[in-house]
Amino acid sequence: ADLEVTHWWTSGGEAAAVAEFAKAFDATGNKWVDGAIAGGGSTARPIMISRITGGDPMGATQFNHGRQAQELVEAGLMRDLTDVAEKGNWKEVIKPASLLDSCTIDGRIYCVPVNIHSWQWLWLNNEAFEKAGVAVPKDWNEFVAAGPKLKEAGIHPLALGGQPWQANGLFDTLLLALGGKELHEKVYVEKDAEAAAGPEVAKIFEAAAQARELSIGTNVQDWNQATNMVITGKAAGQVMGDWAQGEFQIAGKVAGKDYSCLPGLGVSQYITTGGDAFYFPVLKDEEGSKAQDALAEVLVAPETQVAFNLKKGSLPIRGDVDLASANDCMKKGLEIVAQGNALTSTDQLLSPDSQSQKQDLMTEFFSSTSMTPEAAQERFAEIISSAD
Amino acid sequence: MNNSVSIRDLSLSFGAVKVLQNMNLDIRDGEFLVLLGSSGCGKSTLLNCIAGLLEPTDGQIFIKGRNVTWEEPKDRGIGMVFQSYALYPQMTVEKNLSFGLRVAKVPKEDIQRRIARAADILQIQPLLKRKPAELSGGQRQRVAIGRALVRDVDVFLFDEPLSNLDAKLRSELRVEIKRLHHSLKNTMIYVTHDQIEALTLADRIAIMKSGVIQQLDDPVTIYNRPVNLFVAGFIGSPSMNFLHGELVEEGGRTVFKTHGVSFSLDGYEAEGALTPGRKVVLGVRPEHIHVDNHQAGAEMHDAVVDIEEPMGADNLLWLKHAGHTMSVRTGGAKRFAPGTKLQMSFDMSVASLFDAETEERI
Amino acid sequence: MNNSVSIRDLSLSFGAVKVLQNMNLDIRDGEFLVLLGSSGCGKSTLLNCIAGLLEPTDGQIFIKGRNVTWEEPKDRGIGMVFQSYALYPQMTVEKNLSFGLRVAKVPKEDIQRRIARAADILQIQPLLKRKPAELSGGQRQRVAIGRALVRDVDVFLFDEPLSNLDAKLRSELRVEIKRLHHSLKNTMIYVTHDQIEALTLADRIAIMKSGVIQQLDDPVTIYNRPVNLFVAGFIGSPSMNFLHGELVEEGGRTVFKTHGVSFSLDGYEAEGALTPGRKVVLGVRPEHIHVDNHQAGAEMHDAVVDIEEPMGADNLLWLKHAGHTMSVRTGGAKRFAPGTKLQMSFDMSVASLFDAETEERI
Amino acid sequence: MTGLAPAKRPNQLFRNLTAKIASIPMILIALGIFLGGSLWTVVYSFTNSKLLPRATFVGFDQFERLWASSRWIISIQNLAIYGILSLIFSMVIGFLLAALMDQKIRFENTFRTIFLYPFALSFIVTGLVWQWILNPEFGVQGIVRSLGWESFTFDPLYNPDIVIYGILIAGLWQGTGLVMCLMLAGLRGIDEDIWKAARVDGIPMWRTYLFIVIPMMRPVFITTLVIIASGIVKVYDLVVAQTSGGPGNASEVPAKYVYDYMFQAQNLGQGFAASTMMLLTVAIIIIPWAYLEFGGKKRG
Amino acid sequence: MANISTLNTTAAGFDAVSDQVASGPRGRKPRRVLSARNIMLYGTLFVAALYYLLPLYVMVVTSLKGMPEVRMGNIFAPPMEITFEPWVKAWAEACTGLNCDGLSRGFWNSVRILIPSVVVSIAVASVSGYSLANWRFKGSELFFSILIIGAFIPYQVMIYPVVIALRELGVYGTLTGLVIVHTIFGMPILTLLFRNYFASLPVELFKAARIDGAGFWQIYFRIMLPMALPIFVVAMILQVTGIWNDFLFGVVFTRPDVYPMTVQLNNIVNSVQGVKEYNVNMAATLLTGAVPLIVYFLSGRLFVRGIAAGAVKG
Ligand SMILES: Nc1ncnc2c1ncn2[C@@H]1O[C@H](COP(=O)(O)OP(=O)(O)OP(=O)(O)O)[C@@H](O)[C@H]1O
Ligand SMILES: Nc1ncnc2c1ncn2[C@@H]1O[C@H](COP(=O)(O)OP(=O)(O)OP(=O)(O)O)[C@@H](O)[C@H]1O
Ligand SMILES: [Mg+2]
Ligand SMILES: [Mg+2]
Repeated sequence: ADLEVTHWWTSGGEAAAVAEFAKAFDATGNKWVDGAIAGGGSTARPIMISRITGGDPMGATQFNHGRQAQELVEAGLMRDLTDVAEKGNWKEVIKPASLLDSCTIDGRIYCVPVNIHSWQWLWLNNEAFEKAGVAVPKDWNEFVAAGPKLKEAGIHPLALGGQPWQANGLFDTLLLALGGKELHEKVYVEKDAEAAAGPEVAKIFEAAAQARELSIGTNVQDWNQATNMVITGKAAGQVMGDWAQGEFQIAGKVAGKDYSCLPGLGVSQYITTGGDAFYFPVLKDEEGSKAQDALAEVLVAPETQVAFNLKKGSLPIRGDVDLASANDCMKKGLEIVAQGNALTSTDQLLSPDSQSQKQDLMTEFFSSTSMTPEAAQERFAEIISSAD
Repeated sequence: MNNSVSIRDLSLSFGAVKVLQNMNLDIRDGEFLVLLGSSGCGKSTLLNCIAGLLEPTDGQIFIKGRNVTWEEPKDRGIGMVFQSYALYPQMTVEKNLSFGLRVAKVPKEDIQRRIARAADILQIQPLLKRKPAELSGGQRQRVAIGRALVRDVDVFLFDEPLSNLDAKLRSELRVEIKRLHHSLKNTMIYVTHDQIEALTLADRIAIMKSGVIQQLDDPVTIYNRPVNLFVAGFIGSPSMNFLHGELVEEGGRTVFKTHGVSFSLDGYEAEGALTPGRKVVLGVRPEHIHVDNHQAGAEMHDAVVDIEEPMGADNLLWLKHAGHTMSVRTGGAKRFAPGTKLQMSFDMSVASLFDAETEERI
Repeated sequence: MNNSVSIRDLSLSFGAVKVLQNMNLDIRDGEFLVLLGSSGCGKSTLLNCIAGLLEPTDGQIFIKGRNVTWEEPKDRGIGMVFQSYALYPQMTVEKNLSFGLRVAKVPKEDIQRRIARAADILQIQPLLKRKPAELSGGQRQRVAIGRALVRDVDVFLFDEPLSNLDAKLRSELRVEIKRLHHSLKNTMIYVTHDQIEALTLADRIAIMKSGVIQQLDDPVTIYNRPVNLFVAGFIGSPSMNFLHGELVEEGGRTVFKTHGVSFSLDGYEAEGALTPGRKVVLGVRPEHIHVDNHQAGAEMHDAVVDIEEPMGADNLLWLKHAGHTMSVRTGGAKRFAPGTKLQMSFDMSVASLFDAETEERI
Repeated sequence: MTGLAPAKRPNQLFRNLTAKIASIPMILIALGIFLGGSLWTVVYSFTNSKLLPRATFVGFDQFERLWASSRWIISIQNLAIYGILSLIFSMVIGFLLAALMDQKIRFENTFRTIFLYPFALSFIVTGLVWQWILNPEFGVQGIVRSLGWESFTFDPLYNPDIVIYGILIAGLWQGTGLVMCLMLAGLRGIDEDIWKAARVDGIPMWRTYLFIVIPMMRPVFITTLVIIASGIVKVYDLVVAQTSGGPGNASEVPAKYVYDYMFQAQNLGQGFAASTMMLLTVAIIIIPWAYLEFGGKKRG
Repeated sequence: MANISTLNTTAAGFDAVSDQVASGPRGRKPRRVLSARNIMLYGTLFVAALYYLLPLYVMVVTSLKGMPEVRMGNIFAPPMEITFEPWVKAWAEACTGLNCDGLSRGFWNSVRILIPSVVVSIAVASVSGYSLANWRFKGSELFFSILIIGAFIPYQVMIYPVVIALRELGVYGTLTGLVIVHTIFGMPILTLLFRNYFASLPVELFKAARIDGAGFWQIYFRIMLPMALPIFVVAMILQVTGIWNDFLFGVVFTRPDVYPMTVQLNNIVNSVQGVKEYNVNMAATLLTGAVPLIVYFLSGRLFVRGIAAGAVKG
């Protein structure tokens, strides 16, 4: 049957990756009707929610992995995939297990994770450093130190796009990389306001202020435009999730040679695993429901996982696939996951509402030097104390 | 039943503004009634009530003995002609005439016949294919009348149909309407504030003031024996001359005295008592003052010409006399330069005398 | 220099439409000149040229002997009053009057003085604080006149100032304008298509048709000796009766013959030759036809009453006579029912005779 | 007089029934959508609804949080600045252009089309072009600098202090054409005699416009005001297309706050609280005015 | 007094000014083409026109450049080498997600949405305006005031209530639903314009038609409609512009197979693949704007007349 799939994967690498899903799904005798909405989640989400609550849902829809769809599930609008999951033995194959956990509500499974994304990457253009006459940094601290030289050479040290979630992600990355696992869990899991107001977080805000300093003058909006600055050498580095990799790939750059990637900013070896998941709204017609099951199976199937994630630049959700063709950076990521150093991402830990508030704060902080780290930390602690 | 339209206790208010107050009026079958009054006195409102375009606040309206108070305009057997013609601009004259009939689903031949008849009566056959924009004002008004004509109604309502036309056309169409009434013998109710129209057209004139009918009578009576000061001043152009004074006993007779000059009231047909001492207003029409023209037994008074207005057929003199300015109509031939001294006399038999307080005719 | 406004060879076209053609006109100092003509004949256009609101295509305009053809309206020493009043709606009457003066930086006391004078003349003192929307039509027009008055100009231009008012107000304001002219003695040029206004106000009347002046004369001459058929038909209400016929030799005298009836021309002052055989039009005003009133030597003709229109002061009869319908004005007292047979006679000394071809007076 | 039987007043509800039936869509939309929807919004602004509307009432919590949010404050400030300037400028520019167009100029049609065409383009589109023209690197600033004025800075979209003015530039570009048309129409409706009277009085052109013509155009200004002001309150596309609220949150506007909190943050309650505040403000301004303008007087 | 019907000959006082006739100004006052007034007037208009045309110029020029040229950065420079490829790409090749058929995909959808939406919204609003102007009933002004306030409510706020309403009506996700949405949100301004327009027509026409026996609909269709052409043009322009450019309702209330062109436009403009393909974006922009522009050009004169009628009477 025809199945309408809504998603916001429209950039070059993303679209190529989605095509893999569609190809695999079409091979099952069904048809993938593409409902791409560019502009990211904020454009697409109201459409999805309206469609679902309006009683005319699409067949499947992309959602950020996390707590976003919880209410829809509770309202009984989402299809229960537990049967499919049991048949495919997802509990066993999906790694890390936390991915499936966030799809599980009251013991039932409602979504299909399709990839693992991690935020904690520093992407560097090797050539830019050469031009500035400094060695390619091995970690965040070296990168900060190279800042003045880069500026002298007319290169922006750090590319940071204007979209609010980018500043937010940068901060969370700094917090995990520089503050370590305990701080991350204290602040985001336990929502310990005291810790959030404490000296360790204060250091993170200092670092964020440094990053803010380095990013001045990068007047772009979209994340991939920022990435493009790095690719073209206008900027030296960018803190961005592993999806940035797809852009390097499309531009024909070679990992290790043209660009470097430092997971955990090279400081600590932890990454958070978030990612995208597909949800399946309850459909009225039988055939559509069958097609949904088929799609759910296809999404998790090993071949599709490999094909998709290679294109997307993200990690597959199962540990049992062969990623021989993966490049340097990807392998680094896989290693970390294999070591069990994957933590739950803030998207799953905080409600979208708290995330938005944090995002508003970070946007404000990163966009204007007039906000002191202390003031920012104070508001940060407030948000954490009321977070849910 | 010889009343065509009857109005009983009709009242109408717009919010707090009472426009018509408890009005009663009977219009005879085939009568030409003119509603005359100054602007804003409620003439159009009354007409709109009769037509069913406004809902009365209270009271009843009967047409041909049938109570139509709550009926739709189209069911009342009336036709209406408006000051602004209100022709449908996008339709030809023919379409304009037939619109109502087509809406009422009258048979085709019948429509044809009625249009032909109306066009014939109004002499608009050559215009049938034109649009209103291509017609002159007079032609438009004729078409507007035609639209009422084809509907074969009992009562025609006219709301100042001629006031958008120039004087020449106005007088022409006036005659045509009069002729139309002669030949159709329908009841016609005609609103105007032009008294010439009222006087020439009406069988009876109803003079209104602030929603109340002041006098309802035939034109000659209205002109010569107005019931109160308002009617007297309203009718006649230039208007009646009013002299404020009092009744005084003089030489055994009651005379009218103003500014020390007394006027004999000989020949005046009083309705009330001419008790001396009463404050009164004497009204004399400009054509009832004679200048330099010794008539038998006439009492002469001195006056001075202030302004002279030649009006073609006759002359209008503005005379100064004992603190009053009076207008006098004389024949067109004789001319008087301003400043000329002359003598004048009043024709008391057609003068009017009003109580200064009640303003009613004595 | 006794000419206030002189117009020389004035032409004006809007694109291809020639509105004024080679016009020459001299208006004397202190004269009241009325421009009369039917709608669209170019009266307003001429006035606007004099005011400087329209640029002539050709020709010159002199005011007080000064060539003002290229001058700004404000520098021409003219004041203008418009049909639609053109008062500034959001300003009080006082502001309306003073706005032009304040702009021209006239001293404060001077402004005060002039406004007081104008308000005095026009009796609008109580209105000075009101806004135009709170005034009646007549009051508005008075303010509009006041606005010209305060400017202390040589020439007043009026463009149909009274045609938006009702009949009663019109006749009142007419008198006021006349009085104003008497006291100010300014030159006034007054456009109207109402002949009563023209006849009562004018020292001289210029009758226009399609941008050409047909006759320029004092009212009495225009009324009694119109130079052509157009002027004759245009002036007078109800209009002159026209009888088409020809001149015939009968009993040694030239008579006018129509539909087999002949009318003696005794008493008519011909300007041209009354050659028998000539096709002519005889024009007689309604008040120059006498009915049932044997006058010495008058020739009587039979006629039948068609319609009677009582107009208060007098009666208008429409008579049928030998294929013509004629209007006749009689005294208000006598009444004639339709169908009445009567006899009528013409007063030839004030009749007019026109050539049927050239339409010029003979 | 016999036989003149009084008739009873029929039920008012059924007078002109067709007109009432034909007005049902309007009544439904007015009551069901605009009034109902507003009330619904107000009611749910007192709940803690997240992704889906839920009737768990939390009192004024959402409002407290709203007014504690610096982003909301900035949004309001921006709307105030943008709104006032946009109203003033579009009225002034629109009127000036209309006044110029009214001088019996040649090529009036061409000019009018030029001024009006931006109105035909959507903001998804034009935001981009303006983003571009105002881009310091390759927009106006870049051009001027390349011509030699090295110190020339014109980067409204990238400077948080003036970003709202940058948005205003594009907003005016799109909207003034329509205002000009409205004003031109109004000017054409002014009695010709007023102009003549003013000329005879020797009143200079600008004074005639300022003191006589503009006060006469009140109805036009009102229609224009409704159209512009309703656009201003709803301004969203313009900002998203040009800056997405940035740099930072310098160009945030209330409508975007509402939208983001409803759909991005999935905090409907907060979004509703914000829209309730907007509704309240609009109502406070509009209701007395609408009453005077449309409810007070009657026509025959 | 002599008859002076021929005035071109001597008249009293002619001589007094005759010496001035030869000299002195005559006829039309000569005007210099480059008078200060004209320079100011046309200068201002010209500068204003530049401001309005600049973005259009940039769009056209960029859409005719190849990407390498665009990257060189001078957005105002005319193209060195004119290429129509961006136009082709925008129309037929640009990708969104998996569909690489550019704007062409949404064009007919947009047309399909546009026509019924414009027709229905104008029909409903004009009938409402007519009813408000000519058939007042108790409360009609109140409803109108609510509508006017409704004009100020951001669309986003109303999405949920409208979604719920449409769901209850069972038309959510259908073209009918979308048409209803456009009707709802076009209602306030259109009703205002129509009401003002119909109120400015002479009441007597309405009265005459009622006496002729025409009812609500007959008066509307046979008397009012034929006279309302200008205001219909205005309404049409406002609605065509608004509906054609609508993105939010187009995606929220439909499904992908009937997504309007603006969704594609949004996808083309917002899907960045490395460097934005500005030339394609501009071409897509111009293509999308073409329909309202054409509608506008075709009805330019009527538009101003209609606006005049609709706006002037308050
Ligand atoms: N719709 C209305 N609402 C309120 N007042 C009205 C309305 N229509 C008329 N009036 C008032 O009712 C009064 C009578 O009006 P009407 O139109 O009947 O006067 P009229 O005698 O026809 O005057 P005119 O000679 O100027 O036509 C006036 O004072 C007018 O202001
Ligand atoms: N601006 C214009 N453009 C073209 N033709 C015009 C213009 N103004 C007037 N006309 C034409 O010039 C002629 C004379 O117009 P004008 O206004 O002078 O007439 P009028 O005698 O004042 O008529 P009315 O009594 O109706 O005021 C008319 O035929 C009119 O159509
Ligand atoms: Mg009336
Ligand atoms: Mg005129």
